[in-house]
Amino acid sequence: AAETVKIGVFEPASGDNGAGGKQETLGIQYANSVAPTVEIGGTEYNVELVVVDNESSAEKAPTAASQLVSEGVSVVLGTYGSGAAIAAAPTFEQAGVPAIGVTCTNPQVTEGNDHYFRICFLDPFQGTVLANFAADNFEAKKAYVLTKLGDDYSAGLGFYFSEAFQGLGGEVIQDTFPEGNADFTSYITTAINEGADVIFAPTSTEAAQLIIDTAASQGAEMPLLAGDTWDSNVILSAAEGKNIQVYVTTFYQEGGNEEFDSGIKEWINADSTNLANNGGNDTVAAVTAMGYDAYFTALEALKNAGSTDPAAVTEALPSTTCTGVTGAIAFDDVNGDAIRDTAYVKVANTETAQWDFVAEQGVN
Amino acid sequence: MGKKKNIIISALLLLALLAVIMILEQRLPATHIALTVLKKGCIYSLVAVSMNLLNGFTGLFSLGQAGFMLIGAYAYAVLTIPVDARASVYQYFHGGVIQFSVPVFAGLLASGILAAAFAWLIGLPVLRLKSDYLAIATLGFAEIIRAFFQWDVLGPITNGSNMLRKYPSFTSVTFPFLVCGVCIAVMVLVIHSSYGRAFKAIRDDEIAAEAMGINLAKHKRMAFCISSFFAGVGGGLLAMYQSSIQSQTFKSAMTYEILLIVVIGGLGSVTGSCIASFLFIACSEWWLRFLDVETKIGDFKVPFLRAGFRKVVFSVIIMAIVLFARKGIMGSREFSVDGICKFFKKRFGRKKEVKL
Amino acid sequence: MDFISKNLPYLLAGISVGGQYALIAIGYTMVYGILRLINFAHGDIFTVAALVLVYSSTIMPLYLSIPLTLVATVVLGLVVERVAYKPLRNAPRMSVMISAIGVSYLLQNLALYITGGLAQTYPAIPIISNTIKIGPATTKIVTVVTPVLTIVLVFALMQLINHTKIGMAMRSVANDFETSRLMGIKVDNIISMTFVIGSFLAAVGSLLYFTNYASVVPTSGAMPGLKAFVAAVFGGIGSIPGAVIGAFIIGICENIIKGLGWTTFSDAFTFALLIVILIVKPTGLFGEKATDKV
Amino acid sequence: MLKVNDLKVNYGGIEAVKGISFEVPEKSIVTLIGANGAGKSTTLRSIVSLVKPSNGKIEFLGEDITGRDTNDIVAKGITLVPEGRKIFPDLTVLENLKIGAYMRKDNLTEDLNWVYDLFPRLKERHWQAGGTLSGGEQQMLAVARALMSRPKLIMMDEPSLGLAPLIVQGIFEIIKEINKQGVTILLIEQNANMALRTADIGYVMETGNITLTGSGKELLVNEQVRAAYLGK
Amino acid sequence: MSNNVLRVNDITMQFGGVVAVDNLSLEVNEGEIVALIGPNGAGKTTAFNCITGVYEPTNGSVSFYGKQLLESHPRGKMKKMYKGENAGTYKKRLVPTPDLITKAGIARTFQNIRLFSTMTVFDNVLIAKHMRAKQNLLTATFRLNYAEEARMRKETMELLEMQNLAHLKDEIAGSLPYGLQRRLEIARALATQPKLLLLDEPAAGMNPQETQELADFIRQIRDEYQLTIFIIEHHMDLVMQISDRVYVLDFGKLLAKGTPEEVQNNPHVIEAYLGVSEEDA
Ligand SMILES: Nc1ncnc2c1ncn2[C@@H]1O[C@H](COP(=O)(O)OP(=O)(O)OP(=O)(O)O)[C@@H](O)[C@H]1O
Ligand SMILES: Nc1ncnc2c1ncn2[C@@H]1O[C@H](COP(=O)(O)OP(=O)(O)OP(=O)(O)O)[C@@H](O)[C@H]1O
Ligand SMILES: [Mg+2]
Ligand SMILES: [Mg+2]
Repeated sequence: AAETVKIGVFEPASGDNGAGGKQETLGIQYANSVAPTVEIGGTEYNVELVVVDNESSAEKAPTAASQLVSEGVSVVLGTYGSGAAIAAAPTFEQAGVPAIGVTCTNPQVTEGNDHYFRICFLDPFQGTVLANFAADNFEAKKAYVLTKLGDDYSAGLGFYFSEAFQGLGGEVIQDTFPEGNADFTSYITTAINEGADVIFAPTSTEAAQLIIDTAASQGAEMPLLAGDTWDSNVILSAAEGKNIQVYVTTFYQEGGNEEFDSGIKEWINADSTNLANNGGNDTVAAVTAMGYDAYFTALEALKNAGSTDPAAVTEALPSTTCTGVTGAIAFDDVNGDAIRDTAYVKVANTETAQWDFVAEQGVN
Repeated sequence: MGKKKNIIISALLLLALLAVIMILEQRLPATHIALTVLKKGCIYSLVAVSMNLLNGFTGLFSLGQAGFMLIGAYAYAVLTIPVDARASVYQYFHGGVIQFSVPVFAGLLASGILAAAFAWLIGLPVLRLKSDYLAIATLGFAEIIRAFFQWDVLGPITNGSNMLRKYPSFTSVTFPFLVCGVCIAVMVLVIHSSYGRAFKAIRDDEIAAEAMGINLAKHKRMAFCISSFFAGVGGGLLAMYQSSIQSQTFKSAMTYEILLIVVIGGLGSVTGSCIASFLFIACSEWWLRFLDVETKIGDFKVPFLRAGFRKVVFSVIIMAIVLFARKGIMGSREFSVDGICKFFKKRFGRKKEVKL
Repeated sequence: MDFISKNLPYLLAGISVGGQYALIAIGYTMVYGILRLINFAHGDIFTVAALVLVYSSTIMPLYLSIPLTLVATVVLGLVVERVAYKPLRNAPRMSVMISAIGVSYLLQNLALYITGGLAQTYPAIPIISNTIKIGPATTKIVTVVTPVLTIVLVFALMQLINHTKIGMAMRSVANDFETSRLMGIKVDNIISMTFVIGSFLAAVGSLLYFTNYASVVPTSGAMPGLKAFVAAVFGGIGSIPGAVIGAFIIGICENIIKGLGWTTFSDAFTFALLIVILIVKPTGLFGEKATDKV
Repeated sequence: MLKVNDLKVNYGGIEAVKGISFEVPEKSIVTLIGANGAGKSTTLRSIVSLVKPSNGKIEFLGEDITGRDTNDIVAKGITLVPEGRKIFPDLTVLENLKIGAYMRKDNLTEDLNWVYDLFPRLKERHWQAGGTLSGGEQQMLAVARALMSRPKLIMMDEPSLGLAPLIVQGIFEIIKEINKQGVTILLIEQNANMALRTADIGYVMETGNITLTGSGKELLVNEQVRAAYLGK
Repeated sequence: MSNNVLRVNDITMQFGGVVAVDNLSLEVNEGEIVALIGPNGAGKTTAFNCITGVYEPTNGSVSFYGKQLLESHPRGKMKKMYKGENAGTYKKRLVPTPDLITKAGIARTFQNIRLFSTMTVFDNVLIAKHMRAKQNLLTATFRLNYAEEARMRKETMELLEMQNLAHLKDEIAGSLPYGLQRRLEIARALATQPKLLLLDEPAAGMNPQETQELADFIRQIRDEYQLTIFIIEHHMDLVMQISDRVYVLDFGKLLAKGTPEEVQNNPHVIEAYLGVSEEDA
């Protein structure tokens, strides 16, 4: 095909969310290798990915977004981490380019914004799921909620969890840790001293590793709960061989789609850069699967629009549906959020260093 | 005579620049990267000049700039979010406690005033400190301010760790250019006033300055407050530019970045700070982006190119500038028509007696 | 008893954190003392040391990779000094500092480029990474080793600086390069020496630190670097015992604050403490007042 | 002993020394006098490579030392008492003296006692930080520090600056004494009267050039010199 | 009384165990040139620093034109360590900063030259005018003080011309030769419009010829600006030539005072300070 359609990949490759952003990008890139062309309005188009690094920062996001717009992309995918998405939204809106959020779970990304859609569930949902899970499975009465100071993802998810958990009659102890904190002994000690039944720590993987390590070495016996960010092989290797229970909610469970799993594993293993970006092994992260689905959702939208014009794609998106590896994707007509009512709960198997499926959990 | 002519020519040049920008704006799509870089560049110019006023002209080594920008940004955002949008912004805090909003310019003014007021308070204890001790104390204050703004208890005002948004922002480049231009012009006026000379005297020798009857405490505080005022306004503009803010943005890394700009531009050179700001932003966020993308020319895969390479190259460029242009691009000179003429005469004309 | 068992972990954490800060802080203080340079890159050298061990331990046994790390870090310190600071010997002080910020950027970005930004798991070093029980608290052996080692090293350093010819030369170089040269001192060698010691301590600090917190990211060194610098200022920049005492005070206070539940302000508190000290003693706890005779 | 040939030194665009040549014979006292800004200090500074000459050759004991590292030159036996004293403010008086003998490996006690005898004030204040000494005390320290290195050639840039008359006399006594002990001396002095009286050879510098040469006694009675520098 | 410009009462300055100035009292009268001499480390510069507020004296008081300028007494740790006299005499604590003292009309130069070395000669002098200008930040920024500014510049120019520095007005102060720097420092001090000028070793680094010129210059400015001058100097020719009275310090204490002749012939002074004069040697 001679024609080209550009899809923008607006993801962090550096900064706090660099690791997650790269895994998400991998999913998109793999999808692109699976379906390098798309037929729009009867013409075959090559799909070209335009990748920019938003550095996980609200301050750098506008230039990164403008860069995509200037390159003439028809639709944008991303981003991991809500802050950068929110900061870039006006740029996309002004340029009339639609964006599909992959794993930005903060409600404010799409709220009141016609151009931002997303395929993941939201923090209120995720927080509630986890609170229910804690109450149902562990009969937890007291939760220790540890969030990162100044991190809206962390604070938001912590907030929704606390609300739901208190709604279920539980008690919550709130704590925050500052940026760059490495020593979590004091926090875990507080959790133990307070007699918490579960620890809920919606944080980046970086802190997660340290939290897991400290919890194990301080002999904390209560389970550790976290949101989608912890669904990463980094967590698995941190938990490996330790006496600790780590539960996460997530979008995808490896093994959910054999074909996808084996395909992407092969693809990752074939290229050292990809392997490095995936953290040196071929475990499939949920965000990767989400990236994969986002790409196909975008292709569907392009097909529906019958044109590469961003405006047409925006028009077409609300009614676009797609069956992805993480489930069926459709957008609600309030904000353009994904219609999803279940999340997967997984536990880290400390012997095999794999995720074990626990349950599908809804809000009720 | 010569001086007046210079001022006129400089003013004309500035007008021409403004015209170019307005034309660019007409020609390019509103979200073009060039325009975005221009917007950010001029905001950074303002902040860099404000830092230069302190570090370069008064010799007060302060690393609190990000803190004052944070205050400015929050002041602007908190005060200008429309009342009906507050419920959704302050979603975790039941709409917040502030239930009014002020116009844009009042908001920007408030940014500056609040930052200056904080500076005044902070200045009382810390301005007695010398050089590096002052630096670390101001850096510390910036961190403390950040922790405060993230504090849950203040959430109804600051929205805690969550972002503020939905306040009025700008879309055209002309707006930040005009605001920053006026602010920088005011700072230039200060620098060239009698007070500016006093600042420079303090920089050169505090004891001698005091012996000349210059009240150190008063003048240092003055410089600190002026600098913070404009850093605050810069913060407010940055908030507008980003259209959402979060205290996390204003980390000490931001201060270092501004300091880099100031030194690369030349300590004690206003135009140096401005030029360096644009170059810095354009380089780090625009021109070098291609380095992040794996590229194949034919079958040949260009080595090294992948995510992160841009930043490596960028840091090398910075190091090179620092090492080879020790006094920055402009040194302590200013960009002027006269200067250019002299430069060319020196380069291409016959070598006359060179004066230092 | 209950009180102790509840609070001992905070104290232990404080002491061990303090010891780690101290090792880094000494490097800051030494370089500052001699070049009047806030070596912003010091924290990153610390990170690089960790990464060197991470990567080298995958291809060789630890008893080789640990010495290799120490050597590599020292070499890195030397190279940084030669390339980024030496050419600026006569440049304004601010330029050198900017150069330091530049090096810090470069090292961080290189680390980011090489690791891809993903957290690297630090290899467990036998013996010191084992856990032990101290009374009711569990901790790693390294927690106990750190403060002891710190104090031993500091003692040795103080001896070197105050009672040897090299030490005297270091202090004179700190005052004035030119005149030191006039005394026949090889200024560049003395400065290199400082960087060797500083980087060596950073490498040792890095071993102990990451044994405790087993994950390394490109920005890992930033916070401990900043804290260590605060500690150095706290104790009076240029004073080695000051830096160490400052580091321990900061480490312990930080953890007590966390124990009290003021976690939002644990960092802010560190700075607040610093500012209070500076207001009472403008040159830090042990800082000598600059002798500026009129 | 020291031979300077066609030495030129620039500061930026300004030529401070414009091609001077002179010699310092072994075991002599040579003085360089001249008005403010004539380039005297610059000459001394370029001999020990604190500023790099743009042209010329400097020979010490027959060896070319032009542009060598300062510490190497010092190691060969030249010491400079710099203009503006330049003592180490944070080191104690005793440490300042010890650092003066940095290049030496032998026992210092004897020499310490010697300089303490010359400047009793320093002994009294041996524990005090150099920076808090009075101007004159610092000057004494600077001279004493230089003596501690037991140089072959000692170059003094205005050693009597800011010293009380009594001590000024003392300084010239010391110069004569160490000269008797075999040390060669190159002296810059504003106190031209005393300097020329003490010196074997004198050079007069004016705006970067040497304009007059002669024995100390000759210059002392030279009309031009009297008018310009002796003020009588 | 009326022509008493400066009066120093029982000033003691103690640094740790070192008593730099010990119970010093002296006075300087209107229109006089008074010299302060003494061996190195006698405490002369320290006395100047106390008068100008750079140091807070441990004990004692200073008055200027009959008005109390500063007063201090041993406090804190110093109470026990204090070695001076009159410990109980001074009760108040009045320690103005140096800028206030300059404002009151005492200007000084420094033993180690302290110019604004990166600024031009012109600006160095102009700075001194800042203090007395009628302006505030706003008027100065927006140039509403243009008349004042013009006056400052004019006066500066006049001063430079008077000092023969006008042709150097655009030179960077730090690159001037030593002697000119000293002269500029004096010009700068004069620009603060002082009534009393303190000079700390102005002739240091000058040859006899230049010293002679300086002597004339000092007399000239005294007459031209109706100044009172208090000078520290080791060049005896200069001191003997220009001063009306001389104070001699030794170990912080007053050793002698009187006319130049009296002092010159005082055996104590000869023993401690002057030595046998060159001519006799
Ligand atoms: N660092 C410098 N930068 C620029 N010019 C300088 C510098 N040092 C000295 N000069 C200039 O070089 C010339 C010679 O200075 P030098 O100090 O050698 O004179 P000098 O004979 O020692 O005078 P003095 O008797 O005042 O000490 C002077 O014109 C001076 O202004
Ligand atoms: N800040 C200080 N700390 C400790 N001692 C000091 C301090 N300042 C001065 N002194 C001591 O006080 C004494 C007096 O010093 P001062 O500078 O007043 O002497 P001076 O009379 O001006 O001598 P000179 O003629 O050499 O300049 C000296 O012995 C000096 O060492
Ligand atoms: Mg000289
Ligand atoms: Mg003195």
